[in-house]
Amino acid sequence: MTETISGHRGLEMDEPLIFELDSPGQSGVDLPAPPAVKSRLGAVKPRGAIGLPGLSEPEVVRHYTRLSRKNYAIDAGFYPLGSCTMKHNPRLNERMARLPGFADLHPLQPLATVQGALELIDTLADWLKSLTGMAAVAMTPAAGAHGEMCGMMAIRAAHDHHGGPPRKRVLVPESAHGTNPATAAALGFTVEAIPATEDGRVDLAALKAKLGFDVAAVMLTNPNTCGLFERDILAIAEAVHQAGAYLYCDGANFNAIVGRVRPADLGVDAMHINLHKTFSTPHGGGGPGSGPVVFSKALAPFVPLPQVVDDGGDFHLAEARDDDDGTALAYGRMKAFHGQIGMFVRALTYSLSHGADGLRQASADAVLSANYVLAKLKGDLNAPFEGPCMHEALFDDKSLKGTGVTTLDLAKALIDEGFHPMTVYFPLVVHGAMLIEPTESESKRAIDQFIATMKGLVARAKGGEAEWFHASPRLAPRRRLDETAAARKPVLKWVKA
Amino acid sequence: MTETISGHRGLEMDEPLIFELDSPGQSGVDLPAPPAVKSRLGAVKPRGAIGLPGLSEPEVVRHYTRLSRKNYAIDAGFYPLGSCTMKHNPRLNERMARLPGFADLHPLQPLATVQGALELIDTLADWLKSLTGMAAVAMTPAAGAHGEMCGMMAIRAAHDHHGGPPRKRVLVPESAHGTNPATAAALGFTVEAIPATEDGRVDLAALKAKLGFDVAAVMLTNPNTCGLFERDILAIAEAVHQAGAYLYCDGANFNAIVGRVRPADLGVDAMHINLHKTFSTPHGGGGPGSGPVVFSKALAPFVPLPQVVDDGGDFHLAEARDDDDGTALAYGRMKAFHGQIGMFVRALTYSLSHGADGLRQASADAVLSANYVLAKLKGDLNAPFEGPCMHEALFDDKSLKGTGVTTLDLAKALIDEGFHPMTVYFPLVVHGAMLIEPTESESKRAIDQFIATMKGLVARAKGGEAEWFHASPRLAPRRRLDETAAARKPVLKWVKA
Amino acid sequence: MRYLPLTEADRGAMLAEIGVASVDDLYKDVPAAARLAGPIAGLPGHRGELEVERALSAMAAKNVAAGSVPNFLGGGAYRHHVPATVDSMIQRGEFLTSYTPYQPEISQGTLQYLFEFQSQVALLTGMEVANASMYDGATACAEAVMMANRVTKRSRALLAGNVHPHYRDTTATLARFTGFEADAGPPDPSGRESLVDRIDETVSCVVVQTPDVFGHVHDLTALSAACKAKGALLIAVVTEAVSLGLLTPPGAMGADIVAAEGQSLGNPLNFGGPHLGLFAVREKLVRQMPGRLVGQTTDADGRRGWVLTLSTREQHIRREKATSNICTNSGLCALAFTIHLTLLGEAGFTRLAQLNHAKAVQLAEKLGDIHGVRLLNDSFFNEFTLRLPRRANKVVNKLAKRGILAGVPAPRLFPDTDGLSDLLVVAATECTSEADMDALCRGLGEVL
Amino acid sequence: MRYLPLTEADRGAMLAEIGVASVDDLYKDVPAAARLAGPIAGLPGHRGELEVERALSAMAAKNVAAGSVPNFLGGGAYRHHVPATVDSMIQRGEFLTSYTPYQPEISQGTLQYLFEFQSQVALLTGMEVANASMYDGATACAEAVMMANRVTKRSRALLAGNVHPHYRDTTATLARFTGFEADAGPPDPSGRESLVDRIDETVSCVVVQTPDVFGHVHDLTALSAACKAKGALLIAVVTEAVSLGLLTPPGAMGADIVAAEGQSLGNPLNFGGPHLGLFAVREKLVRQMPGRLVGQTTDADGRRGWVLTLSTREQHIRREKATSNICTNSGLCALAFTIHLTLLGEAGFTRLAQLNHAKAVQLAEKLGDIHGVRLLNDSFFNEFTLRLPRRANKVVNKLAKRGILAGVPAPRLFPDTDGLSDLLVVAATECTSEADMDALCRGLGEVL
Ligand SMILES: Cc1ncc(COP(=O)(O)O)c(C=O)c1O
Ligand SMILES: Cc1ncc(COP(=O)(O)O)c(C=O)c1O
Repeated sequence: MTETISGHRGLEMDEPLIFELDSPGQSGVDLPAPPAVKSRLGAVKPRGAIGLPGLSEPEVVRHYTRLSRKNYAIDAGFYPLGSCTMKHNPRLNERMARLPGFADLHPLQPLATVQGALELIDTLADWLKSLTGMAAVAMTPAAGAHGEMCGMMAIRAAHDHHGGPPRKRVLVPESAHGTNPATAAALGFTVEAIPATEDGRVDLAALKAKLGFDVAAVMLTNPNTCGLFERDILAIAEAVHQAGAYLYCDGANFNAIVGRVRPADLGVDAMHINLHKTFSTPHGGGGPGSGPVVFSKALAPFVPLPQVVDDGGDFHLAEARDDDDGTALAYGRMKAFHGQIGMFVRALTYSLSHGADGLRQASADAVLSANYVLAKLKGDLNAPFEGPCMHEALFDDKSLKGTGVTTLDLAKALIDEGFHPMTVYFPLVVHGAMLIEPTESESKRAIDQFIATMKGLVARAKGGEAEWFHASPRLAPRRRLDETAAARKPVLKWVKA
Repeated sequence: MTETISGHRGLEMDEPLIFELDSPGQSGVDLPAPPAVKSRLGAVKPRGAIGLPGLSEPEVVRHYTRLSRKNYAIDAGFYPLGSCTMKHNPRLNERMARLPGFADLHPLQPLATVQGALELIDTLADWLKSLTGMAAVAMTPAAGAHGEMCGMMAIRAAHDHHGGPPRKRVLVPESAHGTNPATAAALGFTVEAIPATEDGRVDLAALKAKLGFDVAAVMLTNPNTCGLFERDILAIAEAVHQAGAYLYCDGANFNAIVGRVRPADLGVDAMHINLHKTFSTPHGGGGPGSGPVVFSKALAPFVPLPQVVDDGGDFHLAEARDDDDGTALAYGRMKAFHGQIGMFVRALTYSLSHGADGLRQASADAVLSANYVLAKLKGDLNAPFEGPCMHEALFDDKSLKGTGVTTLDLAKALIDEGFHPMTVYFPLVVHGAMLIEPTESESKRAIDQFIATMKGLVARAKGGEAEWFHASPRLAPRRRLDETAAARKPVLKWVKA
Repeated sequence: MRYLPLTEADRGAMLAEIGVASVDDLYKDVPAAARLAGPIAGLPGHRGELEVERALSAMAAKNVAAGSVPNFLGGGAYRHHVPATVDSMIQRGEFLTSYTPYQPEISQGTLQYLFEFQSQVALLTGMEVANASMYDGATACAEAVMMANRVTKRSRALLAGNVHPHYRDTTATLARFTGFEADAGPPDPSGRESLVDRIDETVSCVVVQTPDVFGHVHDLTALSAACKAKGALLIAVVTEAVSLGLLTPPGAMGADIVAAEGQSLGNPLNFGGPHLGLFAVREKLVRQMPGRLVGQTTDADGRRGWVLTLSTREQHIRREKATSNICTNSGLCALAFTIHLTLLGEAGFTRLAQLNHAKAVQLAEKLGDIHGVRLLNDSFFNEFTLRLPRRANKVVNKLAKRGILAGVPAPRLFPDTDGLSDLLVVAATECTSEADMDALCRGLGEVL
Repeated sequence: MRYLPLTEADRGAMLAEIGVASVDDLYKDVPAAARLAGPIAGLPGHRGELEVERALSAMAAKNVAAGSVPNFLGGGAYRHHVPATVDSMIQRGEFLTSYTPYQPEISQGTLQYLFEFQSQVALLTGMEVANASMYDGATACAEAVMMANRVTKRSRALLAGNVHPHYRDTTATLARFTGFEADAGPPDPSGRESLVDRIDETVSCVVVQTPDVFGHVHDLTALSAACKAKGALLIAVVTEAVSLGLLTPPGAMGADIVAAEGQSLGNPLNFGGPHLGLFAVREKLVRQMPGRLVGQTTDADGRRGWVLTLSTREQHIRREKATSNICTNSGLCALAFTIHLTLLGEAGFTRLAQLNHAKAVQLAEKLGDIHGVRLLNDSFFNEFTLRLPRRANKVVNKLAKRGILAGVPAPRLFPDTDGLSDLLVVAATECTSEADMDALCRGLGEVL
């Protein structure tokens, strides 16, 4: 490593914490002096110094510009993070979301002044219902996990409403995303694992054996987190329904099948949709997302409040239970206000842009690209399950056995090669998992370059260059970071030296 | 250099030309099919294939994102490019310039529909006149050089109008920016150099000796391109005027003196103002700029068309000579339409933000920062002229003599250190010039880091590490590029292989 | 289709490489009966930007943007001025289009700003540790209660009547389905409710908001002592983050957990979402807290860097034993928040808070002069409650027709509670001009 | 003051380091009498973003944005739909806030896009070499004439009557002051002017525009032959770059220089500026051309890269012997242009041109049906000229009051020319909807 005097390295700038850039008294915002008034704060004292640093506007712009340049992003490169659907985020979405007629609406304005916004919610709701074939949709959940919570609450509400034996058990496949068991557990259910078959699907017989009148729901992911379609889904749904339980589907992978099959036709009772995956709203380094939940007829009465109601083009918000609105059985709020409107604007913009035909083609391209990766790499890496896969291709680390190179090492080597690593060590059902999701928005050229690089790296691993891998990455803003030390003595905020 | 399979290096991505990314038939824009009509193109045939590449929107976003990441920018770091005034470009400027009420106005709309835009031009014109103390301003020039053209044309028009002997000579200091002699020569003047004194200013005696009734104008830069204020400016102006000539001032360095002294009070007759320097409009990798020219009373009648005229709050455009508008002697257009309105919005936003007090403080800070650099580095590098300097500090390469390290080498080493090099080899009046303009928008912290780095590099140069310098930069997206080869066999466009 | 890079030629070549004849073959695991033969009926086909922009703009044009008229709405969402720098920075693709920072070597940008965000939130709230954000204030509040239940191993939460009704409702919903008790008193427009006497050894936590939903400012010191005495945790809710620039923070008044809404800094109103949940706790509670945490460490070359840490609390590691099911949070809203706060700095943030308070005081004085209008608050920050001589809903609707967004009628907040129909909650911020205030006074004068 | 990072403490420390007592000492070279003691009187003091935004927004609100109403203005500036991607990309700080790429190692982004831009402009115009941009079409035209004078060593330019009057005027202004002759015929709304006979051995160049300012499309082949015969250069002007997607380009019709306006691609109307001058020539003329050029080369590691080249033509090297005084050009507008064109690609750009033409044909047909209105054009691309039964100025002003921007009255373009008062130049683009067309027809029907 070439050391520099400044600590910068060409265009890779060293950047201190804002606290280390403090110029006391400095501010990047000019505000008029407050008019002199008699304070009305009551008994609570005005606070003393807070400890925030002061920076001018130019320093702030530079700080965040420099930080941004230390990030990987879809805009900058291939980001095949399985299960995360890092696809193109159209800029038209951003432009539309910033229209003052959407962005600058207060959630509690009189309804007459927000008819267009209610129409927006209703229109997107229609799209989601049409695309899934489902009877109803809850628009308020803020993300996928929140949607799971919403869906499982509705299931709980339905069981409560219908009476019958207490249903405390929820069955979840081992390959499920962590949010599934976490959600079920948070709601007080006992979570039980459903074993998988040799070919990476739910073991129908085993599932049937576990089903019973104490089971509230089965939570499946379909396509599942191995990137495979659950072939027995109709039989599964039938068995679940026969047991009086509901079939919850984790819809994080809906992007593989939009326009190709409707979850309603598969017997699904509730499914969240991650707008920040399938509907191209940006992930923003962690969020915000949006996780509307579609419901079958059976669960439709249990959609939470608030709901947008269309009275023939005149929209209102059902914020309290009301027979006229069909919300007599609705349960209460998932969060404040009416949902992630900013995300709805983006998702609707995307839907209108693609149209029904484009969405169907997008699914096909996502699946095609994943199968192409699977076909091209399965000679180099071990694919634990037969294809065709859906939108993502799963490999395990069998081929790396004995090389001293792990899945993690391969991921870190990819960083130097200019690629974001695939999802690693998830799903847990295979050893050293590598889950590759190219999405539909990558060119063949980009995918081919990724494939060639993977082949080269695997060859290198097999060629005995373990040491070289262990020292990767070398070309990123940071080398490998010590996560153990971070967890052992957590430093979770800046503290004045 | 660590080679990679992909050609990318971590976050520094290799990116082909758009032509090499062509997917025939592909497009990033969806357009409706044109309605069927009978073509009305007349005798000219529809053209055949053009040869443009086809890319989808995601590929386009990635292309330009990757390219952008290969650039240095003020947003990312210290950019002390002397004479160029690379200062902070506020984002408020950008937001205001994009208001549809400015950005989406056609230049030929009925005047009743653009009163606010005309008011904008007029308001900025008032600011420029107040800040310079001058009588009139031509708003249309598109950049500094264009402003020089405008100013020198007005001088020519004035001489023509007043009659008298033909005035063919224009006197320009050797330290002048290349645009000065180029402008004068383009207008058919003979350009003659004014020698400089030991202390880097115009030699008054020599100037007087060259003045005569065949001199049309003297073109000075003040503060001059050595970063020095022309102390004798009043005497110079007097001599120029006595010879019946006009004093043109290159106002590229106006940022040093805004609010501290008015050019009108120095005897200036015409001066362009680079809004893209002093008034913070972004340089955009080369433009667009805007170069309004302020004029003394003597030249005010000769401002070109069109002009905005304020009839008591009702604005109109004087597009033809008209006695009522006071444009009887105005000469014709500098360009199409009415000026760089988008830049005016930014410049006025900046002016309103800073206010008269802020602009004055900004000048002081720019001058203070340059003198600080001068004071701190003059022990390391040779400062050919005594201080105080104005907004930029000039050094020559005397201290590097015998080290084998040139000004260029030092500049390239700075690149690895994360700084944009200062202006090098300009002005031509000192050997191996290094012109450092920190501007007012750098923090002391940033300036100190630059100073420390310069000191370190100079020490390294003096320590005999010439080879190391010659191989710089090593950490930039490219190493040194072969400019000779580029000029010998110019490849100025992509050609299909 | 502009978003799809594959050409027909690419598709053909890829299918050949895979060894199937058509994409339909790749869907062979989907039950044949359920497979769709073509695009879903009833939905339009793809459209160009121009057409889509027209459709969305037409919808947007049916709404009245709050900033286009005098507006006085608060009630948990506040219209502040966000500097242009904020939106410009958050739109940088490297921030906008990156995922959760799972690969720290190429995510230092996100990780560093989150670390700075955590530090700022800790300072603002007066707490020791803050996480990297929750969905919004309401879910943060509900998660705080769940956390308190876990920590205290009790299952009865006491909620003040003047906690924002959406927060109460969100918490109550969770309570209903997860089986704890959420004991909330009725809203108290006078702001005089006292909870101290109702705390006993069964109570896991007391949830109180300051300034509360009617604008009253509360000193939490006594409540905190009472909680401590009974082994309950004190959860402080803040819906107007700007108030933390002026008021003694909950941490300094003994709160154990702060659940707040951060929208006021950096984020537009967005008709209610996305907003930004802030979550801060005492250090000793950190391993029970929900959400992501960024921690400091060093890399293989010894350089400082940041990573996601303590993730053994989280669902992707601990699954059914996780402290929360949250995964995606409000990252980009947190970025907007931290940029805005960094721009403000100590001096700017303090002044902003003072300005908000001063504007509200001015407004309260002007409105207090109107015949029949009564100010209910002894104390307030930038929001207060008026008793009108008529139904607030009607007044607000009438004023909306005159182009004034007069505030939030209490019945809009509490649709299930009687006796609040003549109450109007009114807010002022730095954006509220004298002209706006005068317009409201005039308007009220006309419709009352 | 938010843009100034130095604090009073910093200033004090720096002054001490310099060894002066105050900043005034640094201004000691400024004549004392001229030095100002305080801020310039009559100008306001500094203001915050909110106040500035309000002031500017108030000005903007006094204007009628073209896109907010049916609009048919052309005449050298065209309202096209610019994809959101364009503005998003050009706002990246690395593009927006960089200087001219003088240090190529850290300017490859700018250099590569300019190289691509040059390649695209060469293809569009059918020429061999294009530069990295000029200020606008009018200055490009004037520079082309100056260049032709240099190349031919002659000093008489012949300009067609239907070259955009601003381009003519810009050229004439230069002619006046630099002492060449700019011989321009009167505008000819019929589009039938023939220049062939007026070319002789004293003529340095012939300047002709197609489509011309009244919309007529011209075949330049014969004119090119005539120029060649007399040793003059043919300069083709194009004000609507989109026309190059459909029409045989000037290069294929024998032009020696193309001077064009590029605003139509990627750039908003901006009330007339900044716009974007395109400049393309035959290969053999390259060393005489004005403006920057980017060329391909390799770096010390043998990797491909780009640099500014042939700069011995430019003012910073050649000073009074330079081919032009241009320095700052229209870089960012060129970026917007090239991004838009890259998005369009061959298929999109061709279709865009077809769509523009088809819309104009539809509009012409509709307008032709109005009693008393006569279409003057036999040929046109997306713009044409109508003879009205009344003064065009009046008609346009009346329609503006009804919320229709009906087009450009010829007298607005030619204020010094008589006999054009009843002519209206009307343009259509892909943004022109059927509803817009119908509104114009209805409006015209009412006011005529
Ligand atoms: C399969 C699966 N389920 C659920 C989730 C959780 O969704 P969210 O992050 O939106 O809460 C994810 C997201 O990572 C996922 O991949
Ligand atoms: C001293 C000086 N004069 C003139 C100019 C030319 O200005 P512009 O680039 O705006 O044409 C410059 C810009 O580089 C300059 O520095």
